[in-house]
Amino acid sequence: MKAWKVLLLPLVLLFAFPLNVQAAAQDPGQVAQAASVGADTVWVVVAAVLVMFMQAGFAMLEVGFSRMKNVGTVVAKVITNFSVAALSYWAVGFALAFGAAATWLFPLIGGSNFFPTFSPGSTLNLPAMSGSTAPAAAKFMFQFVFCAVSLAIVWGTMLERTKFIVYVLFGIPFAAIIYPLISHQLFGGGFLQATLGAQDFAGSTVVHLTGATAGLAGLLLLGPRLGKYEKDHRPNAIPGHNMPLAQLGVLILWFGWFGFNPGSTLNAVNLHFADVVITTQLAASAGALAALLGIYLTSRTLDVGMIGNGAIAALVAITAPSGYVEPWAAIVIGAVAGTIVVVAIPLIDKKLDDPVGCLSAHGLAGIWGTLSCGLFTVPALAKFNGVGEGGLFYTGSVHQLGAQAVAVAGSFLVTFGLSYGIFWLIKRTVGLRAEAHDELDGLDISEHGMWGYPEAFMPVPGGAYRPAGQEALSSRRVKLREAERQEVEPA
Amino acid sequence: MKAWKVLLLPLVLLFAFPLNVQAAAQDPGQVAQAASVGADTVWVVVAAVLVMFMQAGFAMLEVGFSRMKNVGTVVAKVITNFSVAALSYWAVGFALAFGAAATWLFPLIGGSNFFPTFSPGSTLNLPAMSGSTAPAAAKFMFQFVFCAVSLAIVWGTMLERTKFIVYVLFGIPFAAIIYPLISHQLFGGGFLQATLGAQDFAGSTVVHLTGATAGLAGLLLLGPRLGKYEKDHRPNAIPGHNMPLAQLGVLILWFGWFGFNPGSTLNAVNLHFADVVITTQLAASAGALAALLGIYLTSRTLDVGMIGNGAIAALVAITAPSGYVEPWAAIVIGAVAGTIVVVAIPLIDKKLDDPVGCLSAHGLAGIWGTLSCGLFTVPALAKFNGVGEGGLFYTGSVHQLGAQAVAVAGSFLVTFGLSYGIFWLIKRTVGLRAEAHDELDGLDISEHGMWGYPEAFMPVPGGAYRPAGQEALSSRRVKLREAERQEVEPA
Amino acid sequence: MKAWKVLLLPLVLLFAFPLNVQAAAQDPGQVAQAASVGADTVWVVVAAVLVMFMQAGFAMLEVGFSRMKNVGTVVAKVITNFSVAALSYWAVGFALAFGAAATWLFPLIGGSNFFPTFSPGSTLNLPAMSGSTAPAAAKFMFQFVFCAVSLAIVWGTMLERTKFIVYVLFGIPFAAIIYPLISHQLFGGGFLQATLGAQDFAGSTVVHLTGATAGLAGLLLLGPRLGKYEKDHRPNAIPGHNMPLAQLGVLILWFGWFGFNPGSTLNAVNLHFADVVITTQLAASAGALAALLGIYLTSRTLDVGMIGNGAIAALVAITAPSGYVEPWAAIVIGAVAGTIVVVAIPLIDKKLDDPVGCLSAHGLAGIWGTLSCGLFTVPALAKFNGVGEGGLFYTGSVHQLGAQAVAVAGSFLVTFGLSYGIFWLIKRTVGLRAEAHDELDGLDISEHGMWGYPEAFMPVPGGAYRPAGQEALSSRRVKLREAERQEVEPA
Amino acid sequence: MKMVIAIIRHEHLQAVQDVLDECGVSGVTVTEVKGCGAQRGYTERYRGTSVNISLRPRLKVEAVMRQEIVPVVIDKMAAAARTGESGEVGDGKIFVIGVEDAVRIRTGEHGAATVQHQQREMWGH
Amino acid sequence: MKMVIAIIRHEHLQAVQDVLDECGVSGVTVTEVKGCGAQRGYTERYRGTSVNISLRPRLKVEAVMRQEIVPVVIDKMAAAARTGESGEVGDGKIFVIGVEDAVRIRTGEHGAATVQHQQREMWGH
Amino acid sequence: MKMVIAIIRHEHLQAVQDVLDECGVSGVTVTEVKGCGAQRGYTERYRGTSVNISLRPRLKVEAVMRQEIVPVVIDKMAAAARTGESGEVGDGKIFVIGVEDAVRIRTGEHGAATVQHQQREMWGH
Ligand SMILES: Nc1ncnc2c1ncn2[C@@H]1O[C@H](COP(=O)(O)OP(=O)(O)O)[C@@H](O)[C@H]1O
Ligand SMILES: Nc1ncnc2c1ncn2[C@@H]1O[C@H](COP(=O)(O)OP(=O)(O)O)[C@@H](O)[C@H]1O
Ligand SMILES: Nc1ncnc2c1ncn2[C@@H]1O[C@H](COP(=O)(O)OP(=O)(O)O)[C@@H](O)[C@H]1O
Repeated sequence: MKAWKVLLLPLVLLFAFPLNVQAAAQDPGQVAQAASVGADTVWVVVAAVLVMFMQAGFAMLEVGFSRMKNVGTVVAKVITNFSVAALSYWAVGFALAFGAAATWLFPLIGGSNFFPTFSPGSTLNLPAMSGSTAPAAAKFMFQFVFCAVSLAIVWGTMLERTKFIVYVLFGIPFAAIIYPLISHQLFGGGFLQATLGAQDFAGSTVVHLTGATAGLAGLLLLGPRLGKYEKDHRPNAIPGHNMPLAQLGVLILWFGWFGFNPGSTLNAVNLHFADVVITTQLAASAGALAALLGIYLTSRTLDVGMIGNGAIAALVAITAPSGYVEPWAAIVIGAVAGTIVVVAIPLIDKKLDDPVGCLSAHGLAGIWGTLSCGLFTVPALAKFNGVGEGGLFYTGSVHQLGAQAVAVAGSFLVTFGLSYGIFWLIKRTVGLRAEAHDELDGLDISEHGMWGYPEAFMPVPGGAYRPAGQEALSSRRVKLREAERQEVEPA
Repeated sequence: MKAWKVLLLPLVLLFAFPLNVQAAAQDPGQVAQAASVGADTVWVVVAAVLVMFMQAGFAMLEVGFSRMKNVGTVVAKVITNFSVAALSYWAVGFALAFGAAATWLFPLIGGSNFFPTFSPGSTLNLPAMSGSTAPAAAKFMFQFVFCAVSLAIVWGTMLERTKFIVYVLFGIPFAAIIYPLISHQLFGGGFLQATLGAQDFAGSTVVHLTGATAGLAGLLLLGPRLGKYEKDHRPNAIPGHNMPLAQLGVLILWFGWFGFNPGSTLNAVNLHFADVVITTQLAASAGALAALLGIYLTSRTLDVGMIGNGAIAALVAITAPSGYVEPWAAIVIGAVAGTIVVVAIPLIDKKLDDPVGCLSAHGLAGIWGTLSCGLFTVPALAKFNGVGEGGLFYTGSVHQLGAQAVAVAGSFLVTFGLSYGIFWLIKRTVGLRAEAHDELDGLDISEHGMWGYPEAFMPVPGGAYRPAGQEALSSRRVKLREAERQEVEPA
Repeated sequence: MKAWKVLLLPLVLLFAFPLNVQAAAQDPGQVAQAASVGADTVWVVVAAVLVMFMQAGFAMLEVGFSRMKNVGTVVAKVITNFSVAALSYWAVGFALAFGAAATWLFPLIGGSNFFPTFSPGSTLNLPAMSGSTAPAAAKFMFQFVFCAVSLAIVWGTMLERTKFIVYVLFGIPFAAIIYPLISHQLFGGGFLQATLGAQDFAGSTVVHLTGATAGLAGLLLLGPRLGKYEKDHRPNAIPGHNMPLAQLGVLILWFGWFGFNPGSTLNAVNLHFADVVITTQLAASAGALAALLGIYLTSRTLDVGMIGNGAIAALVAITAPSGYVEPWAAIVIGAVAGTIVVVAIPLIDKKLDDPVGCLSAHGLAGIWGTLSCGLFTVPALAKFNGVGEGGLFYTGSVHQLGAQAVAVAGSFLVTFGLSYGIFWLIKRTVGLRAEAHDELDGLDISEHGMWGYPEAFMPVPGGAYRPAGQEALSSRRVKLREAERQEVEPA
Repeated sequence: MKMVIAIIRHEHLQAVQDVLDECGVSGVTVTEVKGCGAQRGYTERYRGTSVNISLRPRLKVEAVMRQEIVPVVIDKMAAAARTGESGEVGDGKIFVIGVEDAVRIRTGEHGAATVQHQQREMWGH
Repeated sequence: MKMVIAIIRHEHLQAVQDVLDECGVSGVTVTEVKGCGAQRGYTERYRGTSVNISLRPRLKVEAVMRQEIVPVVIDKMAAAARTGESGEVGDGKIFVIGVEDAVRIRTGEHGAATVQHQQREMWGH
Repeated sequence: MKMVIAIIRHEHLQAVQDVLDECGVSGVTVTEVKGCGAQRGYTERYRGTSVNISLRPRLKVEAVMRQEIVPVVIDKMAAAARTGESGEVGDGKIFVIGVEDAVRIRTGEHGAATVQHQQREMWGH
């Protein structure tokens, strides 16, 4: 019976261990409290994991909107950026966004819990999230995946011509400083949220506008893809190579958004998250349909990409008001966002080469969504969430709308300034843009050593049935790549 | 310390707000009750979100089973339909399915809560779901995503030749009326469920048979794809272009089904959902293996699509009995479903052009699954779920089997009649079918303005290195599409 | 009002049913306990479902790393194996791994609960999991999906040349016996866990090393793909055909890993799972970046596949220590794992043809991860989890490291021996390897009757516009396949 | 020998192959191509920006055959590849070019014998 | 008639098509090909193992035209397909082969008239 | 000059390229094609419905070279592309057609000099 006892020992220890909230399971109040915290934590963790999966959504969306010669670099970028963001946000970003700080500093920035360590049930001093019972580890994960989404958005404008190193060089300061700054303002108890009362339930501004603004800064310094504009500045359409993957991306993002918005309650037992699910769904649906109708009316085609862009734009727009508005308002907000992309994408395309439509779907829709709180916020929900007041349509006052406008403008300016500066530095030093001939050959083969779809570009290797007696000559064929573009044949 | 206090204010409000179930957090009973409701709600919402993701599964499945020239339209359709369903079901469908109604009317249809609004923790008068503690918003979302799945199933029979507008024109009445009618009967407390005692745990009939029946009605009016049948009526196989995406679709659906069936408990704390997970998994596994064995025995190939169809058919079949049967029965049910598709798909293919095998995998398997409750339902589980009685193998009585047969027949007839009528109207007015030359060219380029895989059909654009001094002549090449098929060159 | 009452009946029954934990909902203690169990169960089920989805991740990863001619067989294999594993594990495997047994036998193997049946809230006699309040059904599902992951890993080494029947023939004993044996040792209360105190939180050894070891055994008997090695033994690179799908696979796996590691707490209310989320994320990030840096330094390319391999290797490595270590240690563990793959993949490639890098990413990284517990385990967490002691860096003792090494060596030897024996038997009887000309043609067309991407290999069928008066001659063209390689034209 | 190169619509491939088969041509090589002829380009819109699509997917069918049968084959092929009775713009072209030698790789033999069925009856014709 | 076969870089396709259009050639057939010429192969690395890539993606442009215009067309095409002023290795080759007959499938008519625009003005030129 | 067109199995490409390289041919253009020859079609089943697959994937290798070397090259190519010692049905065909002119796009120069290595030694041969 010895092994048996040894086996039971852990279980005994499990119940005895002080951190274990089931420890004093005898007292109903404690059990109830632990169950309540457990339910909250399950929700926050599941929501964070859903948001994490949005990385796959961005990957597929961007892959689908790229050309076949550039697909490998897109997925490599997504994984690299997600990783860079995790380490940077853990080391520094989380502390700046949600840490505590002296009273004079806190409206600007937080500053505790750098390189945080977690243990079962541990809470850290996270003033702005103290209303949630979930442990610090769950909160950290939830906030980190938001940061990673914001960083993923940046690159939508810069696909198919950016040097790979730029992703790392910009990703670090973005996740460590820029995003945390904005996040602190509207999620972390900074000036805009706490003093001004600006509402941004899940980050139309914090996450989406911030990402798109950085993308705009990068795009301005980077320029369009080769061949995008004719000599007379007429834009050429450069269709993405794979609509099924792009729309798989849209559906993955939509799926993830049910972590993004409803998870932002950081709470399950107050049940508010269920309402947020509904506003999110209705807005997205209205956005997709508005974009479908809009693109049909303006160009007589049922553009596949635009339907997806409409859904994304509506999801971006509903992000800020999702916890503040009623279903009918969600539909209006979504429909307007869907209309925005139909109008904005072709207009922007005349001047700026934004392959996935990020400036419209995340930038303009993010602005609209943030402002829409000022119109549609239900006073009771403002009170419930404890931020700001009701919107114009309920209160007749433009007060909240003003606060929203200030939040948008402030976030835009800070993000744009910092991002432009960093991209400018990168441009001056290592450079932003791949060589022209590498861009023409495609970044997969030129930066990553192999196409993302090798069989589309070379006869499939393997399977040689070499006739007996014939020497392998192929090793003689190898020439170093460096010599490749040199003059090689004498006249 | 001002900003700090402002920051804390929301938290105070949070605890003070009357809707907040943590409000009187002092009382253990209330905390416990709130935690219990919280756990239930987390489960219902997570399950709904998993079911939502099945849209991506259907998209990939249908993309994989289409030809390359028609992939964009498939994904556009999925997103459009999902959106149409959301607005229609919110406006009307939910009220008809789950709303309250006068006693004489309720066995037929519900009728309250049109255009519902939700607030934190709000419950609505939803008689048939009053056994679940989850708030109305969670229940709405869960029921809506079921409706969306049913609508997604409809089109499996009609791929690659349907006019896009048809998706919208049929989607609205389907989500607003047809599906809610059937759903009310078996989920919403209508005659079949409440009076007859027919069992359909998660919708083999409500969701799958309904979808497939509407698809049959549409298919009969639409006809086969060009080239599907030879003059002598011999069918040509038209293989789907992408088995990896099709099977990714199968795996996403399988994943989503763990929301679909186990979520139908609408309850976490009674723990029944965990059992449903097991029946679902075992049935699906048995179905895939039965289909694999069956197709090998009948055609000596290990058909990739058929393995997936077998898994889907088994998942469809176990949907009705998943909460009523034991593991061994789940295996039997799944294996029979897998066998059904192997036999039925080639037979149906001789007469009806059903590209994804929807009539077999959702229709016949849905019928089988619903009937199987009459054979395998465990009496104790019938009692636990409060619907009907035990099945033939336990009770020796065919009573339940009869109830199941009535439910199947009634649902089929109502759905078929209404769907046929609506498709007939659409055919007479705007038409169901794309032009023959558009079908040959592919719907992507003809209805959506661009191929879903542009680089498979045209040399990749972009990257022009125009030698200096050479004028852009290309604008001269543009001719309007309308003139395209006219005689243009004089002899 | 009759139908109405009938409708309410189920609800009454629901509350009356003895298994229903809400039954005596009046008592706060019971409500609290039920809520707590509900929260735990929701978490375990959700985690299991996330792990289930890893099948899609493996499918996409392996598809992406295969050539276009072999993609259908990969997805067919994944679904088949997942199904085979479910039935085998349900019938036998679970009982061997987690069932009870006599004292003398239990250190070796469990032996109760074959063909288990579940009812709402039922617990079975599962000694090693009695610390978790989740019902037996949830535990079964969680343990089964682990088994399925392990089986999925096996085939990474054997892609593109294995006969399909082998997947079934090896899958059954693997899921029924081999995996359960190892699982019992480290998860199920066997000798290594209970007596030796070896730590393996979520299965670096149990799941990953076991899978990779079986894969090694198979590979040794199978040999490399045709054309992989030149006459002079120089390896040819055979690039996978689709990096976007491969990396979608990586992201799906990463997503699923948040069920894999954090779910292994089998508990939500002790809140430890939230910490495990963080170690998992940080390690994976460090691994991807280390691999990126490593491959750049060694080969001057930013290899797309290697970044993914790095992330996977780090996830594998953190699996064992995820519940035992602090964030900083997770980063170190991940970074080392990322470095391991960079070094090991090209080395192994010189001798062994492992298309997805499974031996490195699951085998070597699994070993490293298991050993790393002996270095980095925090003593308090060892105590919390009730297994083993703190690691070298905290305790200065190599005791735990020794236990870890014994666990690795023992698991490897047992798995290798059994797997080699079974593969050897298969090789001697039905054969392991497809015919050479089938391998050259691709397994899709030769074993499955149709390419996975038909349009890449044949002009797209369908859409014939046969001019009137012309007979269908095509039926005359059909010749049986068997005759195909015979001499057919007279000189 | 001559090589007959036909640019056709996908939906006529089977009919064209049947013609070749009937005429005793030993084999055929088919390539996915993009072409434009009299039908020129047309303008589509991708996310609201116009895009000129000047090339459309076609199949190129190449068959080498003995000179004698060429006139018959190309007329039959043209009939088989025509859309409807009177044809449509975009139906394609057939070109004939000279072939100086042909080798059957399997045996190494040269000449016109390699490009025709010698005993068509074997194939069930 | 002659068939002019040009192997070019993707980015020069539009310019080459414009040349053909300007010269009144009735159509063009484009194929995705892989080629190597003077630029030979180079070595890349896939997951640390070296791989020799000897072929690179190119487009093959085939156009059948009347003999008279061939010299002009090929010089213009070469200019249009050249990278920069002085060309780069890998810019490609143009080959000319004889065509003995051409058929317009739509009408069944034969001969050189089928391979040129007869009224180019119609097309807005 | 002649254009040698070989239809081969994928697995023999490297050997065929080696032959061309050895013989001093300046370049090669490879196309993915589908073909049928003596091996005709065979019947497969897709979800239980039979489907006749008459075409199988092959590579088309085109190389333009000076007339003198053609006989040597095609025999060597045939040997390199043969499966095993005695060949198998489906090994493919080689065709030879005349080429009237060749242009190197980079320089604009014409003629046979453009299609051969002039200093093969440079390439390590
Ligand atoms: N001069 C040509 N050279 C090469 N290919 C051509 C030429 N003319 C037409 N083609 C090919 O034939 C196809 C159909 O030609 P088209 O001119 O549309 O037929 P039609 O003469 O009946 O209008 C084109 O897509 C192109 O691929
Ligand atoms: N002798 C040849 N036969 C067939 N194709 C050739 C030949 N030489 C070159 N090519 C094609 O032309 C393309 C470019 O040729 P290349 O030799 O690189 O140009 P350049 O002579 O300017 O260096 C190659 O990729 C190949 O497809
Ligand atoms: N007459 C032909 N014209 C064009 N291509 C041909 C011809 N005959 C054969 N081919 C090509 O050659 C390939 C192999 O030919 P096949 O007849 O199978 O070789 P074998 O003569 O050794 O049996 C075919 O797939 C086809 O692409």
